[in-house]
Amino acid sequence: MQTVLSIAVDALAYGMVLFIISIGLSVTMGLMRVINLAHGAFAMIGGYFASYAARDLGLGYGVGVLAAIVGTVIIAIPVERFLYRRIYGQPELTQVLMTIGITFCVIGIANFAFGPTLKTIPLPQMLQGSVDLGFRTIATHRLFSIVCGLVVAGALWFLIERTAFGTRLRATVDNAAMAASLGVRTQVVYAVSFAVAIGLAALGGVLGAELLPVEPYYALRYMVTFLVVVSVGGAGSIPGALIACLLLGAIDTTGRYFAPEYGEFFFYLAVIVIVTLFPRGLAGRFR
Amino acid sequence: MALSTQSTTGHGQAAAPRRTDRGVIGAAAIVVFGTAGYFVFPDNLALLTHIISTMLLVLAIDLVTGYCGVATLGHAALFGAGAYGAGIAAAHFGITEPLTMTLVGVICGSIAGLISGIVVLRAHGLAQLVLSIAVIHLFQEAANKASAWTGGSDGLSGIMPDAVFGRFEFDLFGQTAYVYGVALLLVTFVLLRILVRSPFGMLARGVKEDPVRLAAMGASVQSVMIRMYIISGAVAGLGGALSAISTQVVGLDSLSFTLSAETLVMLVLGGTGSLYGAMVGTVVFMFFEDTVSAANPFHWLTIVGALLIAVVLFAPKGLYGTAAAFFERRSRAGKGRDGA
Amino acid sequence: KVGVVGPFSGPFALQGKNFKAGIDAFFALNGKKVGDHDIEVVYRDVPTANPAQSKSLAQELIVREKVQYLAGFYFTPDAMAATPLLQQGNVPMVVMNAATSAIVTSSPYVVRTSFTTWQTASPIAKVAKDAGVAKAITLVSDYGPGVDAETAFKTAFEKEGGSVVESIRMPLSTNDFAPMMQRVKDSGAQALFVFLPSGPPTLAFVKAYNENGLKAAGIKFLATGDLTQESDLPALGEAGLGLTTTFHYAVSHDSPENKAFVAAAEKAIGNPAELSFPAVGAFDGMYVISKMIEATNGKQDAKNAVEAVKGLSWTSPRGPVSIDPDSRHITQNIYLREVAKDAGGKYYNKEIQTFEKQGDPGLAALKK
Amino acid sequence: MNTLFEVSNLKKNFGALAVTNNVSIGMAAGDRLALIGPNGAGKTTFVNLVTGHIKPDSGRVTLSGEDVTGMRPAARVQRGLIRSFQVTRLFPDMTPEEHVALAILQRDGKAGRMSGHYSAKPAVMKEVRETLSILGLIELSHLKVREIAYGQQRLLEIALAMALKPKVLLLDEPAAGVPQLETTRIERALDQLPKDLAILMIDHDMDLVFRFATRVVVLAAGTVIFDGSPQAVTKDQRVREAYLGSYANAGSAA
Amino acid sequence: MPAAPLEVVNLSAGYGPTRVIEGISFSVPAGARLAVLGRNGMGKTSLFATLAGQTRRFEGEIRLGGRDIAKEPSATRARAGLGYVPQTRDVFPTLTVEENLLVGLKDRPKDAIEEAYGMFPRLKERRRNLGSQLSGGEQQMLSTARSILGKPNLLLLDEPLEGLAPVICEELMAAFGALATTGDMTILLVEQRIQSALDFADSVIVLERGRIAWQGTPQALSGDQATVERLLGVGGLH
Ligand SMILES: Nc1ncnc2c1ncn2[C@@H]1O[C@H](COP(=O)(O)OP(=O)(O)OP(=O)(O)O)[C@@H](O)[C@H]1O
Ligand SMILES: Nc1ncnc2c1ncn2[C@@H]1O[C@H](COP(=O)(O)OP(=O)(O)OP(=O)(O)O)[C@@H](O)[C@H]1O
Ligand SMILES: [Mg+2]
Ligand SMILES: [Mg+2]
Repeated sequence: MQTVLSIAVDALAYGMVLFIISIGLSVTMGLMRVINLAHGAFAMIGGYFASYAARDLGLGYGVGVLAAIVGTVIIAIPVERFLYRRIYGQPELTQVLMTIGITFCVIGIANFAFGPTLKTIPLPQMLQGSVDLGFRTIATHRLFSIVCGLVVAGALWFLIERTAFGTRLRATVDNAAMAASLGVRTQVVYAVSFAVAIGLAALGGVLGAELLPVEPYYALRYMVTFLVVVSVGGAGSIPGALIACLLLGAIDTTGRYFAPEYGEFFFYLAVIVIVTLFPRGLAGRFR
Repeated sequence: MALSTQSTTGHGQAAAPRRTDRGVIGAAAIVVFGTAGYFVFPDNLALLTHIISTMLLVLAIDLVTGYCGVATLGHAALFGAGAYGAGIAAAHFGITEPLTMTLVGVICGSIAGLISGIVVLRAHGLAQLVLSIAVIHLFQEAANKASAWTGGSDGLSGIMPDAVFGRFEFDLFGQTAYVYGVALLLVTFVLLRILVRSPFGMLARGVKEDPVRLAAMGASVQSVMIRMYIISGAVAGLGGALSAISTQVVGLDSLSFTLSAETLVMLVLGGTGSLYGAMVGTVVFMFFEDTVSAANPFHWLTIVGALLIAVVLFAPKGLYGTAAAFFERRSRAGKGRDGA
Repeated sequence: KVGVVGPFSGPFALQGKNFKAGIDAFFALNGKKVGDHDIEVVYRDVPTANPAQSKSLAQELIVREKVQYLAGFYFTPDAMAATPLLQQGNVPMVVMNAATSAIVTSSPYVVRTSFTTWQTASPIAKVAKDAGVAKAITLVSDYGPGVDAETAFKTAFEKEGGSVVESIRMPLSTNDFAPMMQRVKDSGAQALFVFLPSGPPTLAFVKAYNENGLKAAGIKFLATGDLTQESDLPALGEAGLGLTTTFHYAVSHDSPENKAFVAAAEKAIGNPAELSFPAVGAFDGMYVISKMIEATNGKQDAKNAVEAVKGLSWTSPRGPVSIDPDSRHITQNIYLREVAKDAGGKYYNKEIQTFEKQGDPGLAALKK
Repeated sequence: MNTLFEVSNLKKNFGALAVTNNVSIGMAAGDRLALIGPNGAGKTTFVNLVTGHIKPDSGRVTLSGEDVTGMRPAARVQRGLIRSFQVTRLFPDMTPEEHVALAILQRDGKAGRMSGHYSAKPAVMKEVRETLSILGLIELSHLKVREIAYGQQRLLEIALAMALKPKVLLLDEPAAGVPQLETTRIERALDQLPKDLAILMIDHDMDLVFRFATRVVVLAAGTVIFDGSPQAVTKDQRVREAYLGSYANAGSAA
Repeated sequence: MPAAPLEVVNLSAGYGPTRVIEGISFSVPAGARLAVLGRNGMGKTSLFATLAGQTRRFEGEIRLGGRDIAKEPSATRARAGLGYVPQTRDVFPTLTVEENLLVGLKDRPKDAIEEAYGMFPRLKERRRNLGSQLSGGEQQMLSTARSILGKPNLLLLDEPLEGLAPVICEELMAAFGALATTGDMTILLVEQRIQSALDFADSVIVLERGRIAWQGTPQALSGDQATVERLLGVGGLH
């Protein structure tokens, strides 16, 4: 029983960290229909900003998070204007090519500017250490990520499903020309959504840095994980992504606990089974 | 460079007889560039052979991605199966005759194609992409675990192919391997060229463009795709076998996500849905990578990234595809207003 | 002319950078000339383990660049792939990192100046025993070197009379180690031995070790130096303090040779925080190559070049070393170190115990 | 009457909505049946159920006495049950010529061949040209479908159905988007088909329907509310209210 | 917004290098009803799409209420009062019926939506359905309702009757007529049901290969059987 509880706690914590990093990708892939393989690159840029602000300038964690989001979005604006705008609505493979290109460039530049070593983001006193749950301990910052994940999920769901902006965004993605003919300024809608997605990426990069440390190869190293999580959940669905993260987190954690040497097997077999059963993603059932 | 000059002959609208000509020109180009490569880069034959084996994999991806519209990031599974098949045959069963090894590779590739086809075709779009990723990881994990057979992460070594026809040794200079590779490529190209123009090739394009319509014509979409996956597996397996024979080692990387992704990038770079695009993309990418990484091994990734971005911005259909479309448009603009 | 194959880009670019720093440091200290021969170095990039690419690059180096020596090789399969070329190309290979025991057996022209996983993993078993550990658990990444480390530790530890209660192999891609920590706790072991490739996972591992209360529970942390390589220490920060590892080299090693080496290498690499163990392998590799050039007077003669360095002994930045004539592998001191913080707030590996003149127990195990 | 094609007690619900509610329709060889009904009555859904694009909740579909209910769409097509789509479904990057050639090869079971090119087969090319010229598409035969006007794409839909040599042909609004004055092309094309074939046509163009049909079935809210002759349908009060409107008066004169 | 006059001067447009609209000029006063006729592929859709800003314009002016909108993007044209019901309906497949109606509206006026439902009760029944789950005719209704909701001063209707049941056609044409007569909208209509179009319009242009081949009143066209056969197809009017 203890073991089960313990695994559940680990799974929840891991799943929420996955969620908070991948949710921005779910927005770009599902809502904007851009296969944004550079998502990790933006998360990484966020990490660098936070690390620079919090560690090198000693400004503290909160400022670091803020700097990450603002800084990354500012960097993303010209990238959106000159690169992404060219691939909205293009075939998937073209998007893959472009975003991989961007990822390569970001890696190269990060390597050049910051060197290949790991960068850490010092946690504030409050988030350091562990909390005793009675049957085991868990790191405080993981609890923090769980809370942040839930807040982000709620806010995002509201924005997309319950506001006029959300309706316009979904319309634009379905058929940009027609949306424009109804008076929707599609470019503005895209730019804003992209900024939101990138902001989320940066936030995820920072909050997840304890588990997935920031270094130049971050951008590629976790790309597959993000991609899998988002698609299993059903791209563009917030509840879907949440469920997928928790489910995959649970499978992964359980696999690692009971048979670590076959961890990969379990994980990917589970992915195959889930995708076969829910070809449109887990959220196919819920929407 | 290389094959890209082929694009001048246009694309698409040409009447049937001209298409046959293009096939002949393509085959001739392979012979010409193959020979040229031999004499112009006599010291670089290992790289050229490496390019050819990769090219076979890229062609294989083109068959399912470019022609059938299946998005895949796991095609190296078929390549790796061919490589390990040929390698294990030589290292563990003493089958060292190169042609037989190649055949073993082709068969293993086809089987892997069948297996991954069955899995990957259970979904569409993004989900399909993810299935292909899962497949490649499972294949790699399996190869890692079966280290008694595959050498695990140390790689499978001890592959000593005999001389081709008992006469041409696989030596340090890689001449035999290169010529052997060019010959395989030529045969494959001709066969694939026939295949993609055949009624079956049309069915495949139909699958890509609208599977519902195809089913309403009475064709079984699944069976077309599975057959294509098997053929694709044979081609990829051939590439793998060539790689195993020429380098005499097989590593886990030949079954990796990285290789799958990189080759997909090469295909898109050249242009999907055309055999020339696949070949041009491979040659350009690998030459570029080789030159840039030799010139500056520390920062070549940035430059390759910039190349990819530039291609999307200025040649959105890929290098070959865009050139072909350009010439087609020019020839059509000459003819004036169409249709009505 | 020397061709160096290593990971100069990609996730392992740091290690490639260290190769180059070691080589540049050698030139800075000893000049580029051996007798009247200029040493010229050509670099080739194999970003991740990729034997086919490694082989074709090595082939290109030999055939086109006409190099007389092959060197570098961070990954075992890359080195293994190139060994069949040596005889035909009449080229010796100096392995500057790849740490699987078997490489030296694959060709008589291979000399290694780095270490083997067996070599660095065995002594820690004794350390564990001395600290009173009877039951240990091993956690290794599920790939060649990881498995090597596991068997090495197990063999040595059992020889010391300890018992390994459980051996866990983790997928290379693991980034959340919390579940494993739970298992370690449940296993009742008094110490854990871990082997991971250096890089991001090490950080996550150490954090998990601390956060899941293992440190607090007094479970001893044992590892090879890969886990606390100097370039990762700033990132580990406080969490790393007190970790004990065994390894062949610490940047902090106290000797005049090392001071000179570190000064030169830090200059070469640019950022001193990035300096780590592959640099010393490369440095000594160049030393061996310079001796080979001296012996053959610049002629291409692999057999005599290798003959000439068999039994060679010198004082390396890491301490006294020699090339074992039989295995052509380096015999060296292995140090037990503990991560500490110096006066300037910099983290470093403090050497606290020396195991002298360690050969490679892995080869012996291989022969059995 | 020897039934060629029989649908019995077909049912389908989307959630709470009963789109197809216990529909039974039989057709004999040579039947010319029009299926009409208000928008959203379930006509397209009926076709989708019959061809296997949607799975029914219950009910049976038989073709020449064989139960085809559980079969895949392609298998039904191979048995001669052919449909056209209300919203065109074509291959955007292929030419009309390729479309028709592929349909012919598929019908003859030769589409799986891995060598040769259709243009080298005179018999195929002859049939392709004939089919395209009946529908006035011959000038467009080498353009990509994405470049031809929507109305012409509709005609190509019909060309495909013809090329497949159906036994039972289900046409879902074949004349939608085709100018009223050109629907004659479609009628001529249908006239070319063998007489013993059963055709079910859905359309909202009553002129066309009354020229074509020998029997009319009216579907409303998923239920058959009328099955009888074209003359009788204009007199049925329910049909007039639910569907025909003032057409009932003007139309019967046409 | 009151209805606005439309003036088109020497408009050419096309796809890639091919021109499908060539030098078209015409003008319609505020509140007019113009029918655009022509056989398949003659450029009717292309003309409307060019006016709406969805097809590339090569040259020419488009003046809506006196303002040249030819260089403006689609969204600006829409905001200037141009409503477009495309031939392919272009319902947003992943949005519900209600969301489809809301896309073009700045706030969420309940009464406007109710008005649309009043016009098409069928849509109200299916308000929670996704666009992709509608029948052909329902999509057509939705597309039309969506454009009218924005109260445009110029409405382009590309085959709005396609796929609609005869009763609904009648009701719809009556509703369009009412919108024009109250002076709320100028309406341009493409329709294959020629009789309906002629009954509705007060002037007609016929396109042939991207050019205006005939221009005049509906009565004149009905009387000219030769022109009808030449430009609109064999068979003639019933
Ligand atoms: N997947 C679905 N989920 C829910 N409702 C659906 C689905 N598909 C169709 N419907 C509903 O079923 C009803 C019948 O649709 P169908 O397309 O069969 O109508 P139809 O008779 O062909 O109408 P039309 O003449 O307008 O083409 C419609 O009200 C439609 O909204
Ligand atoms: N996307 C496109 N690319 C190239 N050519 C096109 C494209 N769309 C239409 N055309 C061509 O433009 C011409 C006019 O087409 P358009 O769709 O405007 O005709 P239409 O009069 O609306 O016909 P219909 O009655 O069939 O709807 C046609 O010859 C068509 O082939
Ligand atoms: Mg319908
Ligand atoms: Mg049109």
